[in-house]
Amino acid sequence: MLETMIFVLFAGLAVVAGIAILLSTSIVRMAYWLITMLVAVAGLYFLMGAYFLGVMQILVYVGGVAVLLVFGVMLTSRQLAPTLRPGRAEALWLAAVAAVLLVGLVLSILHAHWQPGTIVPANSAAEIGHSLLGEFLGPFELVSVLLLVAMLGAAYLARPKAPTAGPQHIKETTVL
Amino acid sequence: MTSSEILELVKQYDADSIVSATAEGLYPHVVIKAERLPAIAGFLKTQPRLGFDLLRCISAIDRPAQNTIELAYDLLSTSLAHTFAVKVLLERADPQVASVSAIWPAAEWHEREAYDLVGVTFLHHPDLRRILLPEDWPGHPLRKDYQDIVEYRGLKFQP
Amino acid sequence: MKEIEVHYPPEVLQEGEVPSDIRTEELVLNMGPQHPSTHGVLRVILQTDGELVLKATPYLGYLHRCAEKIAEKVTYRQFTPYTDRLDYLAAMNNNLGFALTVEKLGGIEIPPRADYLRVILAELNRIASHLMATGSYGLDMGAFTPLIYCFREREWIMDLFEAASGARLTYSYITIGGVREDVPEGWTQKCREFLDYFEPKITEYNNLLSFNHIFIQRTANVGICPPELALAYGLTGPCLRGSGVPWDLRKAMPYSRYGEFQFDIPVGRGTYGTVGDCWDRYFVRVEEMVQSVRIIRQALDKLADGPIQAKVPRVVKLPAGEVYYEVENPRGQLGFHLVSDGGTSPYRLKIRGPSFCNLSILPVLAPNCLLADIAALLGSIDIVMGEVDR
Amino acid sequence: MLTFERPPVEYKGLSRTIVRLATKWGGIGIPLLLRFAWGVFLAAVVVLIAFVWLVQHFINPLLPWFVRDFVVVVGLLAFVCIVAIIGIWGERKVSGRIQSRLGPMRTGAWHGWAQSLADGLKFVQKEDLIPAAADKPLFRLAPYLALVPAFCAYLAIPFGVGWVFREADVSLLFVLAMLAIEVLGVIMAGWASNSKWSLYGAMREGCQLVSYEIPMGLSLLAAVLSVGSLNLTELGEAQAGGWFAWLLFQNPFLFAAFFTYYIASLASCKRAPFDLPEGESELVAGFHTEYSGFRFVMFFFAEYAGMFAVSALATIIFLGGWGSPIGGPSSPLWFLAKSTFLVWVQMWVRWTLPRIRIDQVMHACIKYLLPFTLLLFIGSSFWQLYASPAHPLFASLARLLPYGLGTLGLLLLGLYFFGAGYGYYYRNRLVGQMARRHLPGA
Repeated sequence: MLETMIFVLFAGLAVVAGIAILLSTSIVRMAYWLITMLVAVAGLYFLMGAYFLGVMQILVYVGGVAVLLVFGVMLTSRQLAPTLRPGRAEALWLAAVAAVLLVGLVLSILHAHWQPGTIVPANSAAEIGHSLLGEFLGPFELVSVLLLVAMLGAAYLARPKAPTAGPQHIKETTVL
Repeated sequence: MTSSEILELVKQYDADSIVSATAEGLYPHVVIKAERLPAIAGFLKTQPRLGFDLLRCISAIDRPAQNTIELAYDLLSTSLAHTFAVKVLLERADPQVASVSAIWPAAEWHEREAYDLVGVTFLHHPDLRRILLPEDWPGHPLRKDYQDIVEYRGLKFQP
Repeated sequence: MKEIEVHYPPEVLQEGEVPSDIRTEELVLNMGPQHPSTHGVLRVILQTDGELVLKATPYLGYLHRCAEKIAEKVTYRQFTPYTDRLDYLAAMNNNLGFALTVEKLGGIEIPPRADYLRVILAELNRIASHLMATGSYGLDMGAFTPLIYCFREREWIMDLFEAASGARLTYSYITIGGVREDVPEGWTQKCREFLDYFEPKITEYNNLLSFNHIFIQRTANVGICPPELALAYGLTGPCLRGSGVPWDLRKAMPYSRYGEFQFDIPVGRGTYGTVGDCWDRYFVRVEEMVQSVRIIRQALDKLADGPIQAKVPRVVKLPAGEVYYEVENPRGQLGFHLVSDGGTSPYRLKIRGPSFCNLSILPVLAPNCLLADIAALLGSIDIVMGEVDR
Repeated sequence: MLTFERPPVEYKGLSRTIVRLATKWGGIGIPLLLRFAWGVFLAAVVVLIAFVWLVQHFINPLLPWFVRDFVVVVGLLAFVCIVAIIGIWGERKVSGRIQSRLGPMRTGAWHGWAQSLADGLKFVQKEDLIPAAADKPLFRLAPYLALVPAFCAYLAIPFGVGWVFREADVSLLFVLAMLAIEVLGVIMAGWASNSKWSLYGAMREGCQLVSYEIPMGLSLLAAVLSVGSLNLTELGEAQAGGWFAWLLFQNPFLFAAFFTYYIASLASCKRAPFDLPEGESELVAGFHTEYSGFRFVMFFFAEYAGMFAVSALATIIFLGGWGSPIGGPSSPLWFLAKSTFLVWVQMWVRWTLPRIRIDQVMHACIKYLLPFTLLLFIGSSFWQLYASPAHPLFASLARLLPYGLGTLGLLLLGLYFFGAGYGYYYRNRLVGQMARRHLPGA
């Protein structure tokens, strides 16, 4: 009973946060709703007994990725919260894509063979470690190579280049 | 180098533009024609025996009796340890003189101050704005005929 | 609400400084007039790109009293208290400068005891002022403790001044024709005690702050001002000496009794970076305190009994004429251009505030500094707004 | 005539303080307190009713657990508050003594112990200002987002065997995760304030924390590797038996890892010399420039809670946790003593060192600390590989090394205590003429 309550709480929070991401107009708020959603999902992991996964979700996604996301968003837009409402034509197009996705998801959920499984034993960190370095060593290494490539790409993009534009004329008006 | 020797050098350089000069007394200086100021200033700085590398001060003195505004440029040479002063006399109605900020960048703020408080216009100054008073302050306080204002932006002043 | 256009010259970006194809937004940052490290009501408009400062434009005048206008309306004696308010951290030195200017124009000879007392008090005030400057420089760098230590020592000097003049900040003690009254009995002894106590403390500050690795990292090679630039912008005092120019009015053109004393001119040597960086300017002040202690000891030795006032009338009347006179203040050369028309008050008194001239270099040194370096730069220039705005 | 003497400080009695408090804040404070008392009473009634209802309807079988949890959470909350209150008072005293001042002396008779309480009372009364142009919901939310994770970290920190809210096999990671998301509150505060100084503070905090998390985690992992558990209780228990059993002294890499962890933890707590997000001389007050009243206090609480949490982690992982260094029975008191010592060192560092610049912060992390901790991590794992199956070459070395390193550690500690004792003994000479007459016992 209690578990159901907590599940409803976290799942509901995740859904609400997801909808709020779509509805809010300020990018920074979107980012914070995203963080809320990530935390709610982490809560669901905890509920399922996957402590390691839940903690990692918070540590990596919330503490690392989301911070960088907020950071980037904060620097790009300052108080001029750009209205991110799609235009009419865009909205139709987007709605179609979303509808297809939704139908696909619902169908797959309905057709899946759900089996009541047992909760992973408590010592999950060790097991995850063993399977990552045993059974799934190949994919694990591939993922790390992928990350390396991404890092190199980022470093390449961010490298300083010789200035191409001429002298820049900046004239700014501040209201005092 | 004594003041008279300095004065001698200036006379050698351009005797025509000297209006008056005094090498004795408390304030040895030379009064020159305003239009010759940049040239003489450049000479004072670059001539190795003068070497006036430090512009100490620019004082603007309003003299309604003579109908002039005096600008006094107080100079110092740190390499030769001597001082001197150059003066120019400007017309009170429309005081204008070329800026020496290209020769001594220190002049930039001193000239802005003279512009602000006495109302001397410096030609070819890179950024001639008021420096101490607000942009819209009426008049120039260090003119002798300056009337104390009684109100500024709704602020009443008690005399 | 008034719109003020901030003008920036066309070439703001230095070559190769900012990658131009990534669009970064310049942020205009209003530093001051209330900001902890502008040392008063200075306002600097910073144009920044992230932490990098592209341009700094100082706006002055928040403390403007037009002291020069006041001078034309009061008598010479009445103006002495106004000089206290110029560089309020070195009021004795300001008093001295004004008194010497008036005495020069009036041809007033003052008795030797007054002269030595003036030197002692001016040098004590130089120490007090430099203590404030070095301590608050530590504060600018985020080190809280040196400030309190410096204040502890400054408190001694304040007590000495209080015993001599009755005031702790605005003394008006050095007046035209001498000093206002003699120092109380036992004062010189207390002064010597202070010097004995203070001299080893300088080493302590050096160990705590000057040679601290982080402090050196923060200040060395920051805000480098080459000697030519320093001279061109009319920098004087520790700022000029920090750039390696051994120029000190007390040595080069001795006024008062400074010609009689043995002391050295500390200059910046680029110990940890380049000559003329913030660390050099800072350390010149520390070394100057040692020299001031030397001067005070010699002056105390020469201090003999005698009159402390020349015969000067209550209302001083100066002959018509003009004079430009400078003294070496803790922050540089304080100059008075005094024009007299023979009356009891100046016809025109132009004040050259050393901080005003020193500050004019800020827009030159600030570009391509980081935001934190602006605090380092401003602190090392060591301005007092009372003097900048006058 | 020469007035170099200052009148001695008059120490007030406790009764005097109560009168002072009552008269000083009587006008506003007491009615406010009464209002608060009503609020607390009502809240307690509501909570109690809800609690009884919940117990009756849902969690009858879980009742003992629930009561325990309730008590523990309330206790932890009180503990965090006490840590913050004592920490703030302690910081002021420490800074005072370092600066040859006294710090607070009046409030509460004995060395100003009630100063933090009085300040708290003052802060509660202050107006809760929100800038007109701020993003109001985020502005209001930010202090909570900073404080709550800092508190949550305590849910997994064991104070002793069994002295923990919840045992979890990943409790170390949980604490790290909670310390990591504290930054979100700070960034939110900086952004929502709509002040450029706050934004700069938030930017710096973001940069700094995300970077320093990595060396911090790597240093801890080096230690985790040699125990083979992420459970803080197990980590602490593995070091029972005296100072030479501490992980700190187990191998040279861990000895170094303790210091790298400590440096990184200073950065993650925004403590000097890494206090750039609130660097006063540069950013006015950084991310909390616009905050006042109780919301400001929350940031303060979060900072002190975080300080104690990172020190507690260092204690558990490197300094033997609750184990006695001299071989007696283990006790949470040992844990508290060691953590408090580390907090004290943080304060000591803060009041001694200048602040470093943002580029130096990043430089130090990415170019020095990160490679170094990676090296420590690898070195420690190799050590583990060879030492734990008792490789003949290592067997004797690994047995003797803790004593050697431990002696080194003791020497360092002894050096510190010698310095402190020297300073105390010669305090008259060291603090100067002006202050010494005020120092009690001088």
